[in-house]
Amino acid sequence: MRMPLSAMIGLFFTALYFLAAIFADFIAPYGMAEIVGGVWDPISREHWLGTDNIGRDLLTRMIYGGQTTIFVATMATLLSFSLGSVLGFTAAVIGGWVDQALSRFVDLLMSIPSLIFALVVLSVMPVTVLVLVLVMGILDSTRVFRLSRAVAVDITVMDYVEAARLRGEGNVWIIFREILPNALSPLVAEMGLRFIFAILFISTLSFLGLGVQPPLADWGGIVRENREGIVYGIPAALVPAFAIATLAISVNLVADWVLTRTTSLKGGRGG
Amino acid sequence: MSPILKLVVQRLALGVLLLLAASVLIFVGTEILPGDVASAILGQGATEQALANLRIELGLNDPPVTRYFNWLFGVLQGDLGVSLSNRRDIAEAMSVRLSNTLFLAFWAAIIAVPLAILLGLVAVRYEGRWPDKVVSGATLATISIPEFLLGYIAMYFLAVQYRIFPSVANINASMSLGDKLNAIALPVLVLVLVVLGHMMRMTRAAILNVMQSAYVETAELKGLRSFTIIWRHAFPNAIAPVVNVVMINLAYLVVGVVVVEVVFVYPGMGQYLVDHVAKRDIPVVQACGLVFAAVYIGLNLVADIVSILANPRLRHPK
Amino acid sequence: MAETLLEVKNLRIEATAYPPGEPPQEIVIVHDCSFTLEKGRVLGLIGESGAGKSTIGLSAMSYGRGGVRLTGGEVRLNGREIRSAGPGVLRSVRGREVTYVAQSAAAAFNPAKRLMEQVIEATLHHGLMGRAEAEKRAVDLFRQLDLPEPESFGRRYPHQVSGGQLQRAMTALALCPKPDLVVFDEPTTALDVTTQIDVLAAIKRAIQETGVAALYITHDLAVVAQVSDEIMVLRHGRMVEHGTTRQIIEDPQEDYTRALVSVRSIEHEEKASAAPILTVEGVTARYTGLARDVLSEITVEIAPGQTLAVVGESGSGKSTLARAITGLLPPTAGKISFAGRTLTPKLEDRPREDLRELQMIYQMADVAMNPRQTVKTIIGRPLEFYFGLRGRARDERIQELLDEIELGKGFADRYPAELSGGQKQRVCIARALAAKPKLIICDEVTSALDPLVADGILKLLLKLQKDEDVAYLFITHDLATVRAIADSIAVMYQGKVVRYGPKSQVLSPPFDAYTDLLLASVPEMRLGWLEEVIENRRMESAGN
Amino acid sequence: MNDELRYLLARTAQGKHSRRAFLGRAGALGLTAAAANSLLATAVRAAGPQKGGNLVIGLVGGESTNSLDPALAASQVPYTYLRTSGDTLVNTTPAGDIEMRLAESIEASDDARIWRFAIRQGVEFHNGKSLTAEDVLRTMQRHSDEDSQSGALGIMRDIETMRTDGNVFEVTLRTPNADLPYLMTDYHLVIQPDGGFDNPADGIFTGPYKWVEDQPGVRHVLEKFENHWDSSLGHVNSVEILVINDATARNSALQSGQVALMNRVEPRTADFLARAPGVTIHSTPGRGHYVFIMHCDTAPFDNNDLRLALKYAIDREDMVDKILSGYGSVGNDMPINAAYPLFDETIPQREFDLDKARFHYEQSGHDGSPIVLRTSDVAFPGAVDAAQLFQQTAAQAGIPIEIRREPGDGYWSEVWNVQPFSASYWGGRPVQDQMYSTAYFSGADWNDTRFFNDRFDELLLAARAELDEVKRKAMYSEMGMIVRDEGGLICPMFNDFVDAQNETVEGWVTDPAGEMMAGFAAVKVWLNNA
Repeated sequence: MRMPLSAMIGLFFTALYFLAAIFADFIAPYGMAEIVGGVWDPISREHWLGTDNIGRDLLTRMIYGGQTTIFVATMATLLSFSLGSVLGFTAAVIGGWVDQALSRFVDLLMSIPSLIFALVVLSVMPVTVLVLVLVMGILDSTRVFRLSRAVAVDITVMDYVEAARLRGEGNVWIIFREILPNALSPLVAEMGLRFIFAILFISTLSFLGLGVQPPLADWGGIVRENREGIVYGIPAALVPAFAIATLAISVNLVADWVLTRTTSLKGGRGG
Repeated sequence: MSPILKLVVQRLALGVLLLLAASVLIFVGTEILPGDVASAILGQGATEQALANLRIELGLNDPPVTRYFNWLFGVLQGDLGVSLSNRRDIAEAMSVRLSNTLFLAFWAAIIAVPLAILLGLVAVRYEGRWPDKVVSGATLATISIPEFLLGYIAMYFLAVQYRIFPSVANINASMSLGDKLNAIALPVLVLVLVVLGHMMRMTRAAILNVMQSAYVETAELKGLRSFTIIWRHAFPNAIAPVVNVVMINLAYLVVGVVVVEVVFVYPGMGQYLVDHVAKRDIPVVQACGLVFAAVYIGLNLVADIVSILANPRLRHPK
Repeated sequence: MAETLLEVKNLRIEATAYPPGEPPQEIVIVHDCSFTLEKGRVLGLIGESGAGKSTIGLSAMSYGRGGVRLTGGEVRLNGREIRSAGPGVLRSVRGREVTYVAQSAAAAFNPAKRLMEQVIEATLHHGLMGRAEAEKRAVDLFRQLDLPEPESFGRRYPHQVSGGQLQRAMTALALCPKPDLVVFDEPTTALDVTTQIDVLAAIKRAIQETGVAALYITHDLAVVAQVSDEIMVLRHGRMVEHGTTRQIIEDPQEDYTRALVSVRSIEHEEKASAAPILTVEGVTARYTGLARDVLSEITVEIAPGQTLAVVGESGSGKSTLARAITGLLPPTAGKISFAGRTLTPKLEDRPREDLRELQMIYQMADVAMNPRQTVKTIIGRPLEFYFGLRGRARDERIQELLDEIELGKGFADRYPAELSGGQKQRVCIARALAAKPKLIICDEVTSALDPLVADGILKLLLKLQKDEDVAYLFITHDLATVRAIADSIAVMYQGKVVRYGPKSQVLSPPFDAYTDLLLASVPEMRLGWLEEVIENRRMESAGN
Repeated sequence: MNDELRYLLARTAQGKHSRRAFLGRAGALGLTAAAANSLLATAVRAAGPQKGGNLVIGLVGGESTNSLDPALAASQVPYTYLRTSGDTLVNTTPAGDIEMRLAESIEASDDARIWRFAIRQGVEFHNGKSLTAEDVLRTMQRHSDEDSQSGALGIMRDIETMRTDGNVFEVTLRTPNADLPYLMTDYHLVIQPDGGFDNPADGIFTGPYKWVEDQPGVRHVLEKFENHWDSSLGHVNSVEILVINDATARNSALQSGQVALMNRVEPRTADFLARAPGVTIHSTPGRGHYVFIMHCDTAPFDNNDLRLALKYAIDREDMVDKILSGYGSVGNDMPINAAYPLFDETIPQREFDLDKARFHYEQSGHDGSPIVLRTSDVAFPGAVDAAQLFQQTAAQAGIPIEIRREPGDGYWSEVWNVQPFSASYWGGRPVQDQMYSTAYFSGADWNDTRFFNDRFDELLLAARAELDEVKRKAMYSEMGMIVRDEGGLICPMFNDFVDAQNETVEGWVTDPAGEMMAGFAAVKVWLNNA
């Protein structure tokens, strides 16, 4: 099967943003917080995307902003996955009251809307990258928990898991060696989606003024800093918003592709 | 008791239990919020004396357990208490906000849900062909674009440039239904776009999943038309997951619209809660939290019960 | 000469395969297949799994399942070419001229709709009858197919009727629009042997009475011999032999056909009884939340190096017995002794030595192996786990085991998906052997395999028993298998052992009623067997 | 002026002709837009206010926690609605003079300790009750009671006793204060029946508009109070205040005609907004200033060299450009500017001087560890951006500043006046004395720079009792210099109030006392399309 065009486009932009984020220090034309122009200078040879609300180079801000946004989203996603999947698998494998307790607790957490939860927590805690990652990761881990538990419940009834139990294997082996490798592909696809939600979530938080510390940039924060310009077509407000959208779409396209690939690996239906 | 009734009662009991647990969580969570209500209320211009006076008056010194039970019994009697910051009856003030939120959610849902399902069916019918790709691509875009951007774009074109709809979605009791609908057109549009994608994609996935079933093949081998197969054979069996995703999105329409409320200045619950969080107005935060939790738990309950009712095995036991 | 209904010429069918770790490939699954079917005749299509029989059957409806495409040749139905016809034509053919009976009626009926609605749907859709007329025909068919309460049967939902009834309802669904041709795709394979016979008889009668032509697809030659006029033998997508049923059964021309006809060539001498290695005494068990016992007072024993076959239909409790012995379902009463020790009821409490000496092999080798582990890991893990073998010592032992199960060197690094069904089951056997067990519980280990492959597995098991002196608790529903390998037999029915003893004793009259029924229901590969059995039963019930 | 123009002008001024059409026609007749506008404004004022209509105002600064209790008012929306529905004893005119409102006349004792306010007769409350001196007394008592939570408690501190004498309300001060009438203009001090002791939030006042609907944080509706004592105010029939906290939404609402007036135009968007048809921007230089405050008694800010280093390391011009987009003026590290009476223009302006900054930084001997500056967007609009500009310029002088953005919630309780270095905002006061005594006097309630200077305190008390304006001005000048050179205040800029209106609004007058014509926009403007 050839890679479809949509996946290629998705992969291209995802790779572009990630590479830009990783090599930000090398490719950014100016310093992250360096003030090099006037307020909202238009696009020019010196400033390919113009300048922002206090005269910093927008391209530079975008590159560093992508770094922060992607870093926070990646870390939050990783945290939510490590936490959510291990707990979800544990609940499924051990079952009984452990499963009940964990599942009900997750139900409870999920019954409080995550944005509101984050708003309350972040409005009273000093916002650092660590706090952001923790809050987002923990909130999102509830959803990962549900998915991994569901996937693991399907896997635990498989004969090979029973075979491992009959052999006398402990839960750690069962979780990490029997279940995890088989739960990976739905989890990877879900990881793409959770990553997008993390991107949108951090952007929304930043937009509401609860993002990272200045002068650090992140895309949602750049939108916020420049948002008065949004309806006047100022690039500093629009470019980061479109970057968020394109990154989310790209990752989505890649995740879709991973998903179809993994389902077709199963060979689909047919005799 | 018939098994189905038993299941429903079980779910209801579980929901109530969950709500109770949520109330404890909310209460404890808000109690540990740092910060001082009094100074938050009075702002920059308050003197020490005024702050101390206010603290005593608000009774911030009672033990938390007593306060929890007082609060819970009050809630059970429909008394949500009085706002610390402006001494208004919370139930009264919140009911206006809640009804606004529900009004907005209702109109967004009434457009988004059937549209999402219809588009989902169309996407399944033309799976892999251009209508599927167009619908999937467009909904993908709406999912991926941050809400505030959607909001501002809509505002720029439809309110500022072409002046079709008002940019500020301010509604009040004295407006006619038509005026109200005109006022909320933009937030409804944005919310529809936001939830449409998710619902449509999940509907599509759920139906495609059912399309793998042998009975769909049976239907196909009866010579039925594709749309008939989807509508008559696939969709009825995809109701449970579809209802589930619809409920999640309805919950979102009620509890997750802070951003849209901020952008369009809509007097809903989200804005109300955010204002009161800022003022450390704990009774209001608790009441809102409880209402949100109740909405979420309630809608999930509905999804659960619909899934039970949609299951022919439970509906028609052997 | 009779009128030609279906004419298939040089049919070529392709599909896309997705081998793991490799780029997708186009593969041809049916090569150059040609045959004709006259009106009112029944053609049996037989072959192993993967032979392309279902695919050819469905090509009569110009339908390719999954990614399957009919890429060449002609399919003429009633003189009209349908292989390359457009969707409109196909819709008018399907459900009207040709109908389909699926292998699993339980899956092929929409769980959300009443049976009647589904049975008459095609008839109404094609405008062949009015609703009242269609319903009346459906009721007639229900009656003809011996369904209970035919008048009200259609008002039930699929889950409210039994598997055998559902399969007959599916036949009614196929016959309702008065088609010219019905494709039966393994219609009785999923049923218990005692149920299969009734369904088979009902189908046969319905075909005869309606005069419809049929393609009857199955892997079981004995079954197809009962219903078809002609048989076509397929292998690897190619036609091996095509002839009348009598000719194929009695005078097969090709080696492959001969092998099929003469399968079950294993003879096994019953061993003398000895001091048991496993004793099950009065074991009773139930699932939590269930009101009745699924096992009641089971008492059996197995001698070292011998095989106890536990036989029964689905739901008789034979697999539950295995779960009770392994400790997955702790019994509520009774005692299990193994190698002189009393086994604790719960798995978690058992010492590692007990776990090692008691191994298990499953029916579905596919799901009994972790698809993400290589054969080496799968077989190597017990070696590590029980014996602490590492590195070279482990690899050597793995190779020994692979040799024992007659797989070559290259297999150690393969994943389960890269193995055939028989190979998978062999790896499972090797995994069990790796623990050097005293007893292996074999749960329907051959039922998912094609007969020839199953034979190979049975032979291997017998050889290993001889070499390793391991005892088997062999769970199966297939009496032929029981005959082939058992030393003693326990017949189970509704959670009880209804007959138990050495093989020779159990399989000799006088029989109890259930064993009798069971033995009589096993299809025999001769013409007219079905009629005989039906006749016998009729007489018996008349006699009572 | 030709006849056509004169005719059009008259018609337009009377509201019978569209304003935009007039401007178009005037352009065709050779007038510049600015000339045409000012011509029209004059003509309109001459034609006199037009009555009627519903005025919709979009304001930032309202929360759902707002109350109608004047004591609790703190933000812009309550400020505006109290000005619209209530009356104070006196007021300031746009020129800064005292104007009589509910007080008909004021008498002061020679030492400026005893003040007598004669209460206007025939004034009616919205509930029909007549205003008495007793109501005034009770109102003042409620705000000055030590148990009260009033935002005006601080300015009532100096009152020793209060009493009524017939229709006279008499105040005796602990120390003389020539500026007492200015204190009485505070918007918290609107008069309520019986001082509002029964129900402080019932919305009963004496102002030109009475309450119809109060939805805090959303919408406030008021209608004309026909029995208001001053017929020169209150031209529109009803006033509707929409709370629109989002700047973009506020701009859009004005541009799309949903509101006719708005406050707090984001300076950066002012030019864009001004280009929209019919929109006029009103920029009012005021006394409000955006500041960074250091605690003079806390290390490392207890070192005046470090304070000076930081003062020199800030580029004020650039900040006015970038944070205020020019809608403001540079500050001089003291809280006073030309908008105050008795301001000394000769005090030299502090310049951006990296060399001096470097010099003082070295003198201070600071160990080079980052200096933590706490900020938040609630400190002042653009405070986070301003902090970043400050960080950049300071870095050029080798001074490391670390910005810490604090949650907006709780900023005023946990950061401002608590942390040693933070961003803040001062709204300004009517007179210098009040400004200094509120925040720079050693014993001030809000001495947020922890500034303790004996000479300064001495001057402040002396100036308060000094009735000779020349001497007073000299004292204020010296005080300003002390704060500028020794204080903990870094004041980079004074902001303008930037409001905007569309073409339907007439009668706008700039008032430096506050935004929205010092809160009186709703009672003073009229609509030309009524």
